[in-house]
Order: sequence, then structure tokens, then C-alpha cells
Amino acid sequence: MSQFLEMGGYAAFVWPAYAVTLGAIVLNIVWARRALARSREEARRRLAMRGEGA
Amino acid sequence: MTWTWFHRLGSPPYVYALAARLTPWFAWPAALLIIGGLWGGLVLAPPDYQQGDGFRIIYVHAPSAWMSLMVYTTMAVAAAVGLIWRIKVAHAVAASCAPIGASFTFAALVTGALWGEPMWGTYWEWDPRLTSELILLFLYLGYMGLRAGLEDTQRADRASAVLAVVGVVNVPIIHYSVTWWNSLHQAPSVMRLAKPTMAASMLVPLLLMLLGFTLFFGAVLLVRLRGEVLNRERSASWIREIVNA
Amino acid sequence: MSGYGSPAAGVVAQAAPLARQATVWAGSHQAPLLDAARLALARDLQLAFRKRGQLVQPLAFFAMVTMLFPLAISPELARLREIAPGVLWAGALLASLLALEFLFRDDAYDGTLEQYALSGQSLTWLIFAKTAAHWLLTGLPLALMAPLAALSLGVSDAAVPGIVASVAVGSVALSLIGSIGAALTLGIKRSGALLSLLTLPLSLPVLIFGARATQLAISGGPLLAPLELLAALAVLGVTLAPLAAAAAVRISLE
Amino acid sequence: MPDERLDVESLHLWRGDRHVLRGVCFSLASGECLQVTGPNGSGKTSLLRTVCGLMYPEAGRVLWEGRDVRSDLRTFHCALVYLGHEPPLKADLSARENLRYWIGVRHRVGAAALEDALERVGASPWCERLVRTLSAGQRRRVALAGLALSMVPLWLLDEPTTNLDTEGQQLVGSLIGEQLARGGMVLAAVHHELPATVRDLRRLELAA
Repeated sequence: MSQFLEMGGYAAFVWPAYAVTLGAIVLNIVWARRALARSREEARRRLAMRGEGA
Repeated sequence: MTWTWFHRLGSPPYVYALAARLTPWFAWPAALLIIGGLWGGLVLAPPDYQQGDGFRIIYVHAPSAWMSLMVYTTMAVAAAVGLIWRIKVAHAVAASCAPIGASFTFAALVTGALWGEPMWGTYWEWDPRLTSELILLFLYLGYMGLRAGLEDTQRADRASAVLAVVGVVNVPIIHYSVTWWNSLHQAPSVMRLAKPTMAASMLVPLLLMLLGFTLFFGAVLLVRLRGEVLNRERSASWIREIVNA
Repeated sequence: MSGYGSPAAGVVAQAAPLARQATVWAGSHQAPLLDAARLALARDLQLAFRKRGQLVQPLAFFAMVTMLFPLAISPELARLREIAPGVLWAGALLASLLALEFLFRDDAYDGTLEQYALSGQSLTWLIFAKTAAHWLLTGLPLALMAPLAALSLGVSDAAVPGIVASVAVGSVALSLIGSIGAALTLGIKRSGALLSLLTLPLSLPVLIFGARATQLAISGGPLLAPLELLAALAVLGVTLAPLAAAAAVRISLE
Repeated sequence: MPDERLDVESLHLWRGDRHVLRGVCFSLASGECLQVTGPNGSGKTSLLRTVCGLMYPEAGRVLWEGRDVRSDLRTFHCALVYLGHEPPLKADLSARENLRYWIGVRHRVGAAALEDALERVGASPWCERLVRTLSAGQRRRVALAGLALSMVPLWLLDEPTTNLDTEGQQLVGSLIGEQLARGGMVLAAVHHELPATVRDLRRLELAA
């Protein structure tokens, strides 16, 4: 296992590279969900505003 | 007959529902493929005879670089469709693409630099591929900056669409010029992707990752697309159902 | 956006005689496209000469940038000569960027762009005329001033024709690329930084080929190849950039 | 199609979150003037800009001589002149130079016609002065001279009488009258009523 983690001496480069990429994947998921939630919230707010105005 | 599906793709409620339904069909295969690719790339594939285990960065670098270009192309095509036929949904697709593409371009740059240090002895080499990638990041940032600067969504859609199309015309020119410039100043780069002799045990995980990332893009795009479609709708009654659901 | 044929006589002239022989609408005197474009060019030139102060600014900026390098690096002419192409092109790029912000801004404010868009003329051509004026007022003076800057960096005078040619041709492409960015950022307050962010990446090929041509001019090498590539970029810009800029201007008027 | 004719069919326009034009319909035939009224923000300017093709309506059509103007905007633009809130003048050019460039881009302008137009709006005494030195009313008059110079069938005027004195407002009235007599048509968005001298006036009221 520790041999696997060492990556033949390249651990300092391989693991950060994987971390950054997987980080990008996770962030994309989080951001996308948050953006959708925000858009729903915004839509709800607009509907409410129009409801009061009418 | 054949055109009805195309017209329905211009209808926001249909697209919203379709995107919601399709998301898992992209997300789960993407997850499986990426996990499989990681397993294959990190464990099963043998070390490279020259680069040792350092070459394993390829399994994250190459898919990220692929994403950066593929997403930009998708964005430009969607933008052009929106610009020409005035289809709001197409603009929503283009707007959804930019943050995804920018994040993977960033990842491609960082992984490229991390690969460069053991291979070239320096994090940053003015290698044509990395340089083009950096410029691509600026193109994404410019696109998002323009969108942020224009308050009116409709104007932001159309202006940024022009920019995306201009950018996609320029990308090959930029890449060519950077390659040309690079060939003047230094010996051909050491880094070689996709060697023809690449063993199957090395190649298959790479293909899995490429496909997995592409499907992942599809899944994220569909989630973002729903939000962008909502942003562009104003009074339709279907929004009420969605929001209250 | 401009795919129509020449507006020629306009439909009015065809329709009017049937109903009212007496009324001759101006549609029948529609100005030829080239006259309109020439007028748009002349207007911008005349306006620029009314405000000479603004005309000098990019040039002064260019001179300043060139001066920074000897002060920041070293006064040794041998070293300066080596970096001269980079200095000249970075300076020219930034100087032309500086002037871009004003390319459409005043016209957008006072309604001139609106009138252009509604003139019945090809907006693409009018925008092209404006960009041509912009080049005459910034690109060309920069090209003429570049040798002075180069000489101050220890470049021999044999390189002057090559430098003038490369900056002159390259700045055509820069003005055209910049016109797109300037049109896209219309209506955005404090658009300077954004304009640079949009324009600089697209200008990169011009910088690369231009600096290479200048370098070859300085070292006495054959500079035809990069110069041709620059000219190719300029031609591509002439054909495509006004279309994109006109589309962007229309969008800004919506 | 013997006559010039403008038909506007149920225009719907959204600005951001606001439904500005809600199915506006009207038509204009030769010799007719339509006065568009309504409170601030009711979409008068938007209506003019949509009719002339600057803004793109979400639904509805604008027909010129029975054809959708979107199929050939340039021909339509050759037939109209649009005068916005602000006179489209350059502060650093004189009144005369402004007119020459502005109208000259559209069609050839003879020197005599130019002087006539300046005379007509009472601008002859100060037509050499830079526009930046002119008052708002004088600028408006220069814009009116442009209107008089451009012999086109359709005038789209946004608040044409703003900043004008009584005499200037009469001038607007008589210019419109002449245009109608020629068989032209006028669509004017106004806050203050057009001068009573304009006959054949129809009204369109936009709700807030």
C-alpha cells in the first residue's frame, strides 16, 4: 500500500494532480447544484413579487 | 416529423423536464467510468519505461485538456445557434458551459505543470500546448467577465455569443501561431501524448477517463441548464409548478 | 448581418410613383455605399483633429513604455537590442488598446451608432470605416514612431523599414480585433480591464508574428515569412472583424 | 402595393423582467399621424425602437408595405428616419457639419438643400458654431433640420418638442403637416400633446 502511495518517487506530483482534477469534479457538482438552487430561489422570488403586484 | 424533436428542444418546459430526466443517465455512467479509469490508471497500468509512475498524471491531464477544448467548442456551437435562430435554450446551454470549461482548463494547466516538473525539471515550460491552454483559460475568463458585465440577460447572451464565435475562430490561429513561435525558440517538446505504441493496459484506462469526463460534462451541463432556463423564463405558469414542487 | 444586396433605389422609389407622381422620396437618392463609408471615415478624422490632445496620448504612452525598459533593466544597448522587439510590440499592443475604449463610446452616447444602424447602409461597412479611421489615428502613427523607439534601444537604422512595415501591418489586425472587443463592451461602465481581457488573448498571434518580423528586421534576417503571416491575419481581420463588430454594435442597441 | 403602409401586429416586448409592450397593434397609411402617449415607463420609446427594428420583439410583426420588415431591414431603414430622445449630434462639430455627415451617410445632400433646411429651422445665424456651444433647444432645431432634409415616408419621433419654445413647437407642427401633405406618415411618442396645427391626428395610449 505504501508502495502504491509513493508512486515510484513521483508522489509529490501525481497525487496533487489527481487531487486538483477530482477537486474540479467535486466543485463542478457543488457549483452546478448551487446555481440551480439559486435560480429556483430567484424564480420563486419573482413569482411572489408578481403575485403581490397583481 | 423529424423536425418535431428539434422544435421541442426550443421549448423551455420540455427542455427543463428532459434535462432533469436525463441527468442520472449521464451522471451514473460517468461515475462508473471515472472510477474504473482511476482504478485502471493508478493500479492496473504498468509504470512507463521512461517516466515511471509519473506518467500516470496523463489520466487526469489529458481528459482535462480534452474537456477544455470540447466544452469551448460546444459553447461556441450553442452560442452560434442561439445567435442565428434566436433560441433562448441554446444561449442557456452556452452560458452553462463556461464555468465548467474554465474549471477544467485550470485543472489541465495545474496537472500539466505538475507533470512538467519531473519531466522537464521545471513547473512551467513555454510549451505550445500549455501556452495555448493558458490562453484558452483567458478566453473563458473573458467570456465570463463579459457576461458578468452586462446586466440584461438577453444582451449578455447575444454579446457573449458573438465573443464565443470569434474565440472559436481564433483558437486554431492562436494554437498555430504558438506552435510556430515555439518551434523557433526551442527543441521539440519532450512530452508526447498518446504514443502509437501505448500498451492496451495503459490506453484503456485513458479512454475510460475521456469518456467518463465527457459524460460528466453532460451531467453538469444538464443541471446548470435547468437553472439557466429558469433564469430566462419570466411568467410561464410551468415555473410555478416547478418552484412549488 | 449585412448579407443584403446593395440597397440601390430602395423600395420606396418603386412604390411611390404609382400613387403619387409628385412625391419623390429620398430613397431614390440613397448614397452609394462607398460615399457613406468615406463620410463616416471623414467624420471621425475631423473629430479627432478637433481634439488633438487625445490623439497624442497613445503615442506618449508608447514612448513612456519604451523608456521604462532601459530604466528597469539596464542601459546597455547590447541587451536592449535583444529585447527591443518585445518592448516595441508590447508597447504598441498596449498603446492601441488604450485608444480602443474611445472607438465607439462617444458614438454610442450621442446616438450616432443608432443612426448608422438605421441609415439603410451596411452597418458592417460603416463600422469598417470607423475602424479604418482608428487605425489611421493610432496604428499608423505608432508605426511611424516605432523606429524612433527602436533607435533609442540601440537598433541600427538598417532595420527601420522592416520595423515600420511590421508595425503598420500588424496594427491593422490589432485595430480590427480591438473593434470587436470595443463593440462588445459598449454600455459597460469601467470597461477598460474587461476590454483588455477580451482583446489581448485574441491579439496574441499578431504579437507573435509581429515581434518575430521585427526581430528579423533587427538581425537582418529574411522577414518576409512573418510579414506575410501578419498580412494574412490582417486580411482575415478585414473580412471577418467588421461583421462581428457590427453584430456586437446592433446587440448593444437592443 | 400602391401605397406606403405600416402595419404593426400585436407586438410583445420584454425588458428584463418587465412586459413592456403587451400586444400593441396599429397601422398607419399615407398621410396619417399617430401620436403615442402614456406615462413614463409605459414603453413609448421601446415601441418606436421596436418598430424601427433596433429592438427585437418576442412576438408580433412589423409590416412595411405588407412585408415583414425583418426580411429586408435595409430597405425599410431607407424609408424611415428615427429621431431619439437626444439629437444625434457631435459636440465637436458645427451644426452644419453635423447635418452634412448625419444625413449624407443616408443620401446625397445638396448644398442648397442644406442651407434651406437650416434656414427653415432658424439655424442659419448660428449654424457655424460648434454644437457644444448650442442650447438644448437649438440642438433640437438642428435635429429638426435633419428631419426636413431626409425625404423619407416614415418619421419616427421620440418627444420631438422637448426643449423647444412655442415657436419651435409650431415648427414641429408645420414640419409634420408638410410630411403628411406629401403623403408621408408620422409616428410620434409624446409626453406633451403635439401642436394643434397637426390635423388627422390619431392617438394610441399605452398603459403603464
